[in-house]
Amino acid sequence: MGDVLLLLVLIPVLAAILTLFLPAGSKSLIRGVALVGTIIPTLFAVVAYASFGHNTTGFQDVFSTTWFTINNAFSGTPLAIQFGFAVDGISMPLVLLVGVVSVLAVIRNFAIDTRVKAHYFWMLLLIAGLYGAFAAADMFSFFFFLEATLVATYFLIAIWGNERRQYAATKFLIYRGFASVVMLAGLIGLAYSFASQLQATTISLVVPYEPNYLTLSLTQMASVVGHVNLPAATQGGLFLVFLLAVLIEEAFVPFHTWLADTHEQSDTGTNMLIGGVLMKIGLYALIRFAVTFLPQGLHEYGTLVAVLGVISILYGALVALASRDWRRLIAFSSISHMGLVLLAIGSMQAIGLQGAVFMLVSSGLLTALMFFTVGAQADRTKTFTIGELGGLSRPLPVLSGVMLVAALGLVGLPGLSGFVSEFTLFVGSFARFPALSIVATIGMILAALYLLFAMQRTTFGPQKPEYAGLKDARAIEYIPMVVLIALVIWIGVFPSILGDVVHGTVQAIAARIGG
Amino acid sequence: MPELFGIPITGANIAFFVLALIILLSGVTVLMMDKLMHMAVALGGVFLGVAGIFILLGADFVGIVQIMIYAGAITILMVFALMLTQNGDETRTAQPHPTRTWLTLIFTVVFVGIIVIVLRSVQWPVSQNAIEPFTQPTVNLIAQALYHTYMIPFELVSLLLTAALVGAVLIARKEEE
Amino acid sequence: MSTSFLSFQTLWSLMGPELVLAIAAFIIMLYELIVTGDAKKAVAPWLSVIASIGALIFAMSRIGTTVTTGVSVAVVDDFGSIFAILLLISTILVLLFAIAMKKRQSLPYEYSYLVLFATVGAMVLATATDLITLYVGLELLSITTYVLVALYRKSPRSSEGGLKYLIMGSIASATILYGMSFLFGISGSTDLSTITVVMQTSFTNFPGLAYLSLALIVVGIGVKISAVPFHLWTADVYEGAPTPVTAYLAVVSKAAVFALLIRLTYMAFGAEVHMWYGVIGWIAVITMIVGNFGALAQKNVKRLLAYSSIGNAGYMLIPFAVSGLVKTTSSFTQGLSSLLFYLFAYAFMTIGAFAIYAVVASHEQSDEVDAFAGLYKRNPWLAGTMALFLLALAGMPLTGGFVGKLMIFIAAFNAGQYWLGVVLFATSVVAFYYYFSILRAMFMTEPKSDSKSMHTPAVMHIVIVLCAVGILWLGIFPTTLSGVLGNLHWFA
Amino acid sequence: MALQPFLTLAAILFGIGLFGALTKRNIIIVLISLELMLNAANINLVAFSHFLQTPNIAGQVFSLFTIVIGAAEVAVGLAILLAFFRAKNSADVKDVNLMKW
Repeated sequence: MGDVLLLLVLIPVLAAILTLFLPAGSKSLIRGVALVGTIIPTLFAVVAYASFGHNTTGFQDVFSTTWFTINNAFSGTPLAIQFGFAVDGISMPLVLLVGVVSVLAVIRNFAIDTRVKAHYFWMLLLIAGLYGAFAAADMFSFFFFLEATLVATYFLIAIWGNERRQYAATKFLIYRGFASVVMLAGLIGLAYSFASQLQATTISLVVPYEPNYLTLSLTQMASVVGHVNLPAATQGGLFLVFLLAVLIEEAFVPFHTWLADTHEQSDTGTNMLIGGVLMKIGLYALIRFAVTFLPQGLHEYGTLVAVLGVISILYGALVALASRDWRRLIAFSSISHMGLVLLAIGSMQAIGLQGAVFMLVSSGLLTALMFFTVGAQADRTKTFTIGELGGLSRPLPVLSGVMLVAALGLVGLPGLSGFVSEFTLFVGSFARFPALSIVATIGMILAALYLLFAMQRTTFGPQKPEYAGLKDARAIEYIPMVVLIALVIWIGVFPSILGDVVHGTVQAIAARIGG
Repeated sequence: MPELFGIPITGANIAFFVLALIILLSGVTVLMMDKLMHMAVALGGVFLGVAGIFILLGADFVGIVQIMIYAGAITILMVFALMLTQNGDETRTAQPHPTRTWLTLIFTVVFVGIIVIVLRSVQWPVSQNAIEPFTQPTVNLIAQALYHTYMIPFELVSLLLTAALVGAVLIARKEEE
Repeated sequence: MSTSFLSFQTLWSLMGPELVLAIAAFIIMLYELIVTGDAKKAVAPWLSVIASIGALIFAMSRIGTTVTTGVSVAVVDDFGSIFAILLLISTILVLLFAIAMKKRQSLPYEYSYLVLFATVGAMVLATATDLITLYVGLELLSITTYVLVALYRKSPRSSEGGLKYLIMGSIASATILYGMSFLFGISGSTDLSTITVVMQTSFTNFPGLAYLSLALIVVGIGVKISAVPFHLWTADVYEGAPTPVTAYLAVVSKAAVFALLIRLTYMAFGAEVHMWYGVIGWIAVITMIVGNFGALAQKNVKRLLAYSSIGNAGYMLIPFAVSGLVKTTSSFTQGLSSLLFYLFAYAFMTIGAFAIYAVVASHEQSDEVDAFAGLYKRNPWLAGTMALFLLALAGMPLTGGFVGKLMIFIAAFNAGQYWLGVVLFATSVVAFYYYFSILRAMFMTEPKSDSKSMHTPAVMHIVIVLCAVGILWLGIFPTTLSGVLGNLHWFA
Repeated sequence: MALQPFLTLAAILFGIGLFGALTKRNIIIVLISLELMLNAANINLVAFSHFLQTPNIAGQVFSLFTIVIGAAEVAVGLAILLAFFRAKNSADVKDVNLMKW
């Protein structure tokens, strides 16, 4: 089954290469190739989900191949650089998330008519990178796909964005570039500390491990993680390195300025991918590397993580309240929601971590839906400015209704995925940080405030005359809306479809961090 | 033996101080003089003084080569170049930037000072009084070294001279239109 | 002294590839005297290409062989051979590049043997183990490149670049020579293996003198590889020189002087490497920072690439700074491997980038970044390959530039110098800014002139293809090179 | 006679040459300064050759190489200067300022 994950990455790449050989004029053909190139991986992701073994807590569907080796990298032993893919309870939902959002973003961007060939080339590469980053079972592979998303997103913003696209693209590149570098330093540092500790202990002989100590493979590291206890100082230092990387990567306060610019300048499909999927990688990495391998680091800095989370929750909510542009509002709302995930990680509870994964998926779906509806509105009204909109519920009842569902989801209405996420997450965080959690709930109240306020200004109120003749959602626009709403409700009503997958892995991690 | 400031007055020592004085004064003069002819004389002085030092050190062949190449060829070449490229007798047409000059001066003085301090701190493992260290004439020794040990660099120098010669001609020749 | 004269056989076994080049250079000179007319202008450069390929095959066949007998001024060892291969590959690419220059900007054909002379000097720097030979080799390389920089006689910029390069280069050479004279004074020999033995104790006997000598040599070499703060000449000289010569300076000269740096300092001062690696580390850091930040301000692509090459010199100093640190052979080997790997990648991406720059600049009559505006529309092939070279310089995965940086990064971590590795990648992110500014011009702006096609000489396509294949090959199948490097027995 | 005075003389001469090479605007004087630096190194080499515990002719040989190379350097320098002079009608370093130093 391991090859399924390889195909997730390979098919979009092959489709991207295929588009290069198609004539630039045959736009429909290119769009078709892009759609097929994203639907097939999605089906494979569903296959992987369907066959996901609920009884094992570790990695499944392992695929691994050595790319090249660096000789004498550690104590005379070589380092094998691998392409490794695998899924566990944390990455499986996020791989599915990529599958869903990527298809919908590709469909949405059928509307783009300039340089279609190049657009889908970069978009397919971005999708491959996103799959790769979440399915990676090797630290090098993870970094590799992270860099791929960096370049692809840069081009998507810089070519198809709005007026200040060059500025936004460069800002995106520099911030995320620095985040990747810090992340790489953390990954290699983790591998080296792991290797020296492994060398110091003698258990390497009893585990099925390559004779070389230094490895970047998560599956290999996971097989001995129980025997390797890194010194507390090392764990703390590395944890801070990862935390810094994630703060930049996820646009948390004080590195928050780039995300709003990015979203404001990008086209809708790209925004769906960035807001829906790309912005989840950082927190995923925090759980995957820092929480899993540096439990003592988390113990030491858990409170710091939670406090930083709460700061971002409140700051994001307040700035969202003051935003005049829908895209900036969603950006800050997303920062605010990701702050909740930080809070949950800081709490070190199994249930909190489960909530964190739920929140990543739920926020991904809802953010994508939000960007889609806002974009669809702006296609018609030619503006994203909240103040210029008004009374859209009459000409655009379907779009307005969908938008309301998305907003309610983000607010945390029971029955939708947001509620399940926030609820489980808070259950975890209250156990360790009651006071901080209460402060964090203020952020949720603010979310209700800014979302419903903006909704009210946009959809209700007197209908502006220039918006009278607008046409409501076209057939093709129903696909993303129906799919996303269906999933949001499905998760909200039957949380076990995700919970069963997540549960085992999260329990195992929580047992390690002793939460 | 008579002494001056603790230094024995021998022929060699007197010769050294005279030569050193000539070299350093001429060296400074080269950089400071305005008049072309003064500069040319000073330049010759430096090169001849260095040749004298070589001979004082028993390196008579190197001294003679120094006189032929530097005091002879290069000084003449430089003077010709100066005359060809200068309208009149003045060599100093523009003042360099004063701040930069002063900074460089301070830097150079510190640099030389450090070297001198380091040199004075060293106990040299040298044969102190070997006035004539080599038993054979230096020409023989040099020839032997050149044709045995240093054959490869000797051949490389011939490449270097060819390259420099061809290059100089190539760049300096007039355009053939 | 009962040694016999140097036999041709000894010379051949010791310096075969150099000899091939030197003899070829003289043959081409003779050919040029005999043949008249335009034919020689077309043929002479190809003769040097053939000679270089011959020398390259010869050098490749010597990998794994060690010759130390005969005269002791040079050795054949894998260190010398792998550098010879690097230098010869780069020389071949530069020669093809020069052949492909358009009529108006073609170099006087004499470059074809001058380059060979310079490359002989460069190769000597990697093989010689004697102060005099090293100095002569250095000056053979330097003086010939002064001439090459000034080769556009009609252009005052070219002459000016040549003058600047000559002045800075000569100051550097004199400083290195002065440092070497102290080394000779301490050890009483010009032979590096003798010096190695003597210097084991000299650091305790004459610490001041040993460090003085080291400092002078490192400063002189620092000027030659344009390490900060001795880099001020670089942008001017690179800008003034004919573009193929710029590529030669950036790749061949730099690599050769790195060979000198490693051989000389490790043999003479290696005993106390843990005392001075820190200074080299700091030089590496400021070189990376100044080079990459300096490039941000440049509008002229040649100057931009010049600053980029300064930053790259900083990257390459990292393995030098750390490889002697962990006192095991294996980590030393890994450091050298990473340096050589990066140098190979650097050669391909730098020569490739300069080649495309030359095409675009001569077509647009402009050196500015704007000359690249809308290149994707006018010539997607050039735009695509340029993007490849820039992404490689920026250190993106799947290119040799990334693998090289990763290997240097690993070398720094292996030696426990994490901060050097972090600065390496952090300054690479700064470099994104200016590399992507060219990408932006190529892909995201509309072409200025409406001229549709951009004619590229066929030979230039060969250069570009070779560089592109090289950089991709190193990025996708790095083991083909790193495996070879890992199995080398570096020093005889 | 002792070694140190010779080395000190060489150091000062090197300093004079370095100062001239870095500050003088007339290129010919800069070239002369470079030669002064080379001469200083030569004094070192010859002095060491003389005073070493086991005197070694290699120092003198080295200085011969240096002298020859120095001459070649001057020749190339003057040739480039001549080319520059043709293009700009000046031999003054202040005209060597097309580009920022």
